[in-house]
Amino acid sequence: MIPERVEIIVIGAGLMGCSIAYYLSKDKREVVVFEKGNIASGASGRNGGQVIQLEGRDKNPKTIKERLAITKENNKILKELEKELNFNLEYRRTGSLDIALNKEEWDDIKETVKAQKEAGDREIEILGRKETLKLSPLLTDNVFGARYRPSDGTINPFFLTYGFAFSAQKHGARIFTHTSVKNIIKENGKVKGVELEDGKKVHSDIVINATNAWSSFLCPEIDILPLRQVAVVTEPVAKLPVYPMEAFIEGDAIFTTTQTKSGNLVAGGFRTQARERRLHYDYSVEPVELSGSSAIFKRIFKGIEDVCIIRSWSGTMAVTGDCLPCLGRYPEVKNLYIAAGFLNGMAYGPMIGKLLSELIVYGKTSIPIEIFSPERFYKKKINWPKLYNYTVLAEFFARV
Amino acid sequence: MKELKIDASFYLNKSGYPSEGRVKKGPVAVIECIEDIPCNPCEAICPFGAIKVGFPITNLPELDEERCTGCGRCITACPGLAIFVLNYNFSEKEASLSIPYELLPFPEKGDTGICLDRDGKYVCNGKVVRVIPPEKNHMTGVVTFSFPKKYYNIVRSLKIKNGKEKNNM
Amino acid sequence: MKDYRIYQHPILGKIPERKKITIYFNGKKLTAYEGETIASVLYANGIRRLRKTEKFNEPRGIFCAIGRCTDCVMTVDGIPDVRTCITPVRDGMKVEFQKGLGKWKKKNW
Amino acid sequence: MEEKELVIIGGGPAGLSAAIEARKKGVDVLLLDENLRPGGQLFKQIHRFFGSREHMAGVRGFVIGERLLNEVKELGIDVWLNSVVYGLFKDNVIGVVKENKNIILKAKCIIVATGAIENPLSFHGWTLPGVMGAGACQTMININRVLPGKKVLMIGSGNVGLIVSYQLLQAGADVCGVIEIMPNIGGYLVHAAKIKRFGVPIYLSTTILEAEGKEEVEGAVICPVDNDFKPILRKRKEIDVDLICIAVGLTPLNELLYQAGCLFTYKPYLGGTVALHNADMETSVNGIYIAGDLSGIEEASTAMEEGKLAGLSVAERLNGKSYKGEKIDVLRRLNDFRIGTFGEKRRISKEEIIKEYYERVKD
Repeated sequence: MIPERVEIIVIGAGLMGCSIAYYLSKDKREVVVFEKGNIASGASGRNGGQVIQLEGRDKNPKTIKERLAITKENNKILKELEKELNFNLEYRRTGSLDIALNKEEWDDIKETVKAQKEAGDREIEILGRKETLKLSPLLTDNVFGARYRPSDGTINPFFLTYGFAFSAQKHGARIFTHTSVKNIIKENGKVKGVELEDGKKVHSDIVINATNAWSSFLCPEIDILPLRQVAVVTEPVAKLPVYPMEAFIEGDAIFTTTQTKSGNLVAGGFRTQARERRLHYDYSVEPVELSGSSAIFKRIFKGIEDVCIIRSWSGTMAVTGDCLPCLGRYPEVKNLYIAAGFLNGMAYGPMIGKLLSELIVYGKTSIPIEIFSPERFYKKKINWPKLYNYTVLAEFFARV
Repeated sequence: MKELKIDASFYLNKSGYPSEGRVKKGPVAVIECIEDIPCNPCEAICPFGAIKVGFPITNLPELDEERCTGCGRCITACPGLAIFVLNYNFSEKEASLSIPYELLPFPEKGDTGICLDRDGKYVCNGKVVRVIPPEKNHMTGVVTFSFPKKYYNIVRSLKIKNGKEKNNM
Repeated sequence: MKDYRIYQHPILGKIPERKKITIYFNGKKLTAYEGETIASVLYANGIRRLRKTEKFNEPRGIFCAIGRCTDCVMTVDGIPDVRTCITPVRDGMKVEFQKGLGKWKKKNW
Repeated sequence: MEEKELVIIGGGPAGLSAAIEARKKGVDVLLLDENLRPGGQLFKQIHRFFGSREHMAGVRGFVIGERLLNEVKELGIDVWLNSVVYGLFKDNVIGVVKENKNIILKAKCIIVATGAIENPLSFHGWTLPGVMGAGACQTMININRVLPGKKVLMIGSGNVGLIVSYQLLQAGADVCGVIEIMPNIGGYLVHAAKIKRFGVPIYLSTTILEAEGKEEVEGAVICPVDNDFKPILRKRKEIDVDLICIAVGLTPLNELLYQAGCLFTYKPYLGGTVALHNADMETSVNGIYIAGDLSGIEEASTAMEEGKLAGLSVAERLNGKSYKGEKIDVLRRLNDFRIGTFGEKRRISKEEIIKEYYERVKD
């Protein structure tokens, strides 16, 4: 039964929502999660499961340092999480590659690694062609080289999200799926609770908006952009060390995840050009996206021409104006929090849950999260073109 | 174990079953079709118009026992293999039954075997007296075999015992 | 060797004349006829276990026979996950067991 | 992207009939089938069909199959074999893999006639080699001409279970018994009588507990059930079989319709989840039609009639003409099969679907 009043309401049962619910309920808080679909039915259940601590080509020393501080801690949590949640997560620390398939990409990677080393990142390495191919023989021979981070890896996104959901429930949290929130009730600058789709009101003094690509429907003052991508899975190939990797192809980012435990290759991130905003929520895959993904697959791996694609799906991630997450207190509304826009959710999920519960329970976080403050987007008109296209995104990637 | 039991009572006074009197007169068709299934090839094939289904085609077939001569054309036309021809007066002590037959080895005149009832249980011994090869009617043969007269309402099948072992294994 | 082919059928008549060919099953020679499916040739020779499952190593064979359930997949001429219940045999074809989903093995990896 | 007028997916009784009917009305038809030979279930149905002369009653399934293939050839219909449709995308776009080549088609109208798949039944040991669908066994004996086992247990006494048991006798197997969990058989009594008089026992209120064997089926344990379908374990009985056929119903193959965004409803008498469709056999997605077992599990005879109906409906739409007279004939022949104790329930379900279509689908 849906309660009348509860201490804390979390909207959205994705990785962030469930992780926040877990840490809050572990800290003896009364938490209820409302989810319009199923657990992990958004981006959390539609990504490739790669754990890349510093995805993208971040060359800004400040953001490098602050992001790494969080993702390093997240990586430590992941190591112990299977025991703590008593739940198989299929977590493997395989390391990750960001490969260059042409000269420009290779220069960009070398430049990024240089900036990241200078910003204090001691783990990052640069590998030439021979070393990259030794690590991952399935890669195409005309790879220039790659950035390598040994402590990255892959995880099963469903298990991670469900692991948090079940453990949160064990600590007393309640999760109501297929229960959609219509709007967040605010009175004179304070959050009062939420109104559900059927008009029922649930009162609470603390509300967390963890709906990612749907954030702006409930918090219109911040424009979180939906980002629909297509993923494809092949039948299993021989067990080879094939690392989770990123490859930027002519400004079109494609993140290729290595083999699942049973040997299938997962490739995600293919995007057709501009799309109207509402089409980002349409999960039907188009044939051109299938042939596009397979074409890129063949450029990244060699000798897989006759390996069949057995499944494809699409999912909606979220991206902010500057491609960094939007996390923390929601401006001008007391006790309303937001967590959205993680381009690599697996590298943040557990730590974001911890940090946000610290912020709510103790008023401050063990690691600074000001860099992700929602303030930076509040009521700012982000001059996205109506049909938002990828060159703008590529620019953002470059600026970060 | 509870088994499906089928016996004469299912069919005796139904529209496709000839009366006692007609049976004693000479060869006659016996139609054991008692469910409203959409089907009427028996009506169409009978050269004497002795079988009536009418509309809708789920009506049970009615045997006009006076018109029926026992010619047997309907035996191979029935998709349900539910029509036989009974000749109560095959001989002084024996009756004969013509059944549709679609199994191998296909019996030959003179073969002997055991007669089974509608439940496949042994009733008596029997002898093949006439056969129409399957090729004649789209691979449904007709086997006529004789057996003691008193079983005329029970015997519905024949299992060849001494036939040449021609099975295909 | 047992032969489960139906050479004589009361309705379908004699088994159609077809060219005799040879296939290799885990290296063992088997006679087959053009037009037969791989699984039918194996079943005709009394071989019904076509693969083992990945996790529990359970024996699996034909289940749907129309190429839908993929329980009959084997590795044929090096290509894994071939649905043997609908794939016709070719002379000299090599058919092997596989455990769970077959693995692609390529020279240049 | 190749443009087509009408693409028919699935060359079984429904797909073939639809192609013939539409082609006769001048429609440019492309028929796709994933097998090396179209015909679907027709070529394994060696029994004579029911119905009346108009339904080709008394003719064996594979003979009807040959006739339809000849008609398709004579009408010069374009048929792509060994062609798998992997996707039915928005705006009637179809993804086909034909002999390992990926082809994208766009069609004004699509008739999906992909038929059905047999329901599985899970009991201990049901994954052993030697346990298979009754239809699968029918394919093995009548098309592949191979006996998958000698001593057979048939689970399910619907028409499929009874007819395949008879066809196993014809193929030279020994049918040790048919078991049915209900207190009475599901199929026609004539089909039960056909096998009973050759000594095949039909056990009612009986279920299967287990298939025995390490590498393949070597036996089975069957057991009577009480009124609540609970096995009465002390009465269980072991039987010596090496083949177990499962004949517990069929389910429409809805994947493509689901992908295309069609609306569905649930009708137990028609096989469960069925796509909403109107009297013209059009689904809730404009331009996508269905026919045959996909639109509700019935028989090959009704599949052929529904194929004609769909073909005529598409021809009406593309030619801008009315073929009302012929469609009424088809509906009359269809109705012949949907009356009586067996057909009535299906007819009511069909009418409910059409009513629900007009309630939920606003054009």
